[in-house]
Amino acid sequence: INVPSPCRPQVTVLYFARSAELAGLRSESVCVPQRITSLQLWEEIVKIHPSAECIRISIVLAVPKSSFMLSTSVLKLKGYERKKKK
Amino acid sequence: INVPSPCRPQVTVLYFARSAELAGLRSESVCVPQRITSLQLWEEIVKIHPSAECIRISIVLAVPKSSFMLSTSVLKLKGYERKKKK
Amino acid sequence: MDEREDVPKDFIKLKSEKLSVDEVSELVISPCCGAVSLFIGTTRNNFEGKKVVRLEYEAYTSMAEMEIKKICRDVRQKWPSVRHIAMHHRLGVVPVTEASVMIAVSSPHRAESLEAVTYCINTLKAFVPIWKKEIYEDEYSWKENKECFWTNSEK
Amino acid sequence: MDEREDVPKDFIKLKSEKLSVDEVSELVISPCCGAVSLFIGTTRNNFEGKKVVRLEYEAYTSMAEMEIKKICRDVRQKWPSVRHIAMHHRLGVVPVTEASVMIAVSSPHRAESLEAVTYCINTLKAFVPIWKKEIYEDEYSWKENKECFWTNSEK
Repeated sequence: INVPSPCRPQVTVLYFARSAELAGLRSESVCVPQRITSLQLWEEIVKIHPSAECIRISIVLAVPKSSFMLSTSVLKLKGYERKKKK
Repeated sequence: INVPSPCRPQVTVLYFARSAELAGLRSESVCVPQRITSLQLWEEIVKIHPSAECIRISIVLAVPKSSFMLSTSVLKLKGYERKKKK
Repeated sequence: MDEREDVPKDFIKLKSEKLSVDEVSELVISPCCGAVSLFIGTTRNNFEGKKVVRLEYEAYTSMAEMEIKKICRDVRQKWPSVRHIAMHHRLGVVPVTEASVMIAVSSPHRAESLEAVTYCINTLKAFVPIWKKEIYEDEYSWKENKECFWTNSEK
Repeated sequence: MDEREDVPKDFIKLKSEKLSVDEVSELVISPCCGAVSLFIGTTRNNFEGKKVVRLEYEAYTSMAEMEIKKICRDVRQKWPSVRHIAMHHRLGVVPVTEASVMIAVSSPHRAESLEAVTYCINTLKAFVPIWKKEIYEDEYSWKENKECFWTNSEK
């Protein structure tokens, strides 16, 4: 996770298969709050790509070395947290 | 099964693996009574090849289209019977 | 080849070129093994009555390789006598009758490699992030590996 | 290839030449099948702590072919969706790491071919009259397929 400014962390969203066709791209960076559920992240993505609303499948939220399904559990942005603590 | 004379039918005995090594050949014809158990046939074979006594395995008694394990059940020499009936 | 040097190896590859059953079987053959079990997944010409023209595969490559490595680790826990494992997956266009996946597993005796290869393909189909575009005569549809959602890949 | 022409076939061969996994897999691949499962039996370099130099196979060929055909018939009864079956067995000398037997089975979906190939090798090992001479460094021993006795092959 790259932290560009002192503000908010970014996550890289990767699109595959049908979602890549709908989003028209294969990856992008999205600014997110420090604590966010994957469902909230999904809502952010739908704001950017309204056509993606019809599918949730074949989207992988990629945080370095781990990935998450869409859920209401909080994404732990470890990389960001580690950086902040230093 | 070939019936040579009006007397007794012959069976072809095939030897494989260790039994072929002990018998020193791979097949031979043995004259047998019209009704014989495979165990009796085995005893006939041991008379001819005493060294074979130590193994019973890897001997197949081949009657056309069927084969028999060593047992006390009577071998039905169908081929011969059919020929006799004609 | 000395048996002591023939340490267990995993051969994992995702590639766009044709897969070779000769290659994957050669990779896993070992002098201390009497058994190699293989599975080949090929493109079928039909799906639910529709004529399939070809398939196209797309993978989240780094994640897919990580998941396949995990499958190999699981296999070695479940069947410790398994020697080598090869899992090759083709990406891009795969015409009818050509292979999209080849899995080969060697073991001293046959039961282990037979069970392991079944486990490998079932688990790959369930968990590895590879998508399949099924192209029919006048439409297409995307398929994902059915159980392919992750809460956390550190599972 | 038209699916209707791709009628189920059994490919049975006993031969002294090297077996080819490319050949057996090509034999069974079918446009209406998504799965090919294979088993390869290879010569292992050891048996109960003894070093094995090579194996030599001997068959009662006509009976072995008949028994293998019977296995194919059983497979088609148990797994009617199985398309093609290839069972190749090598005879004579088979050096360490080379294959003595190769079995390939195709089916539309994977479960059937995986189960069928396991059945094929287990049944071949149990019932087909093929003997194996295990040659160690300074002795040898004959092995038979364990349950290989017949009351009547018409079973």
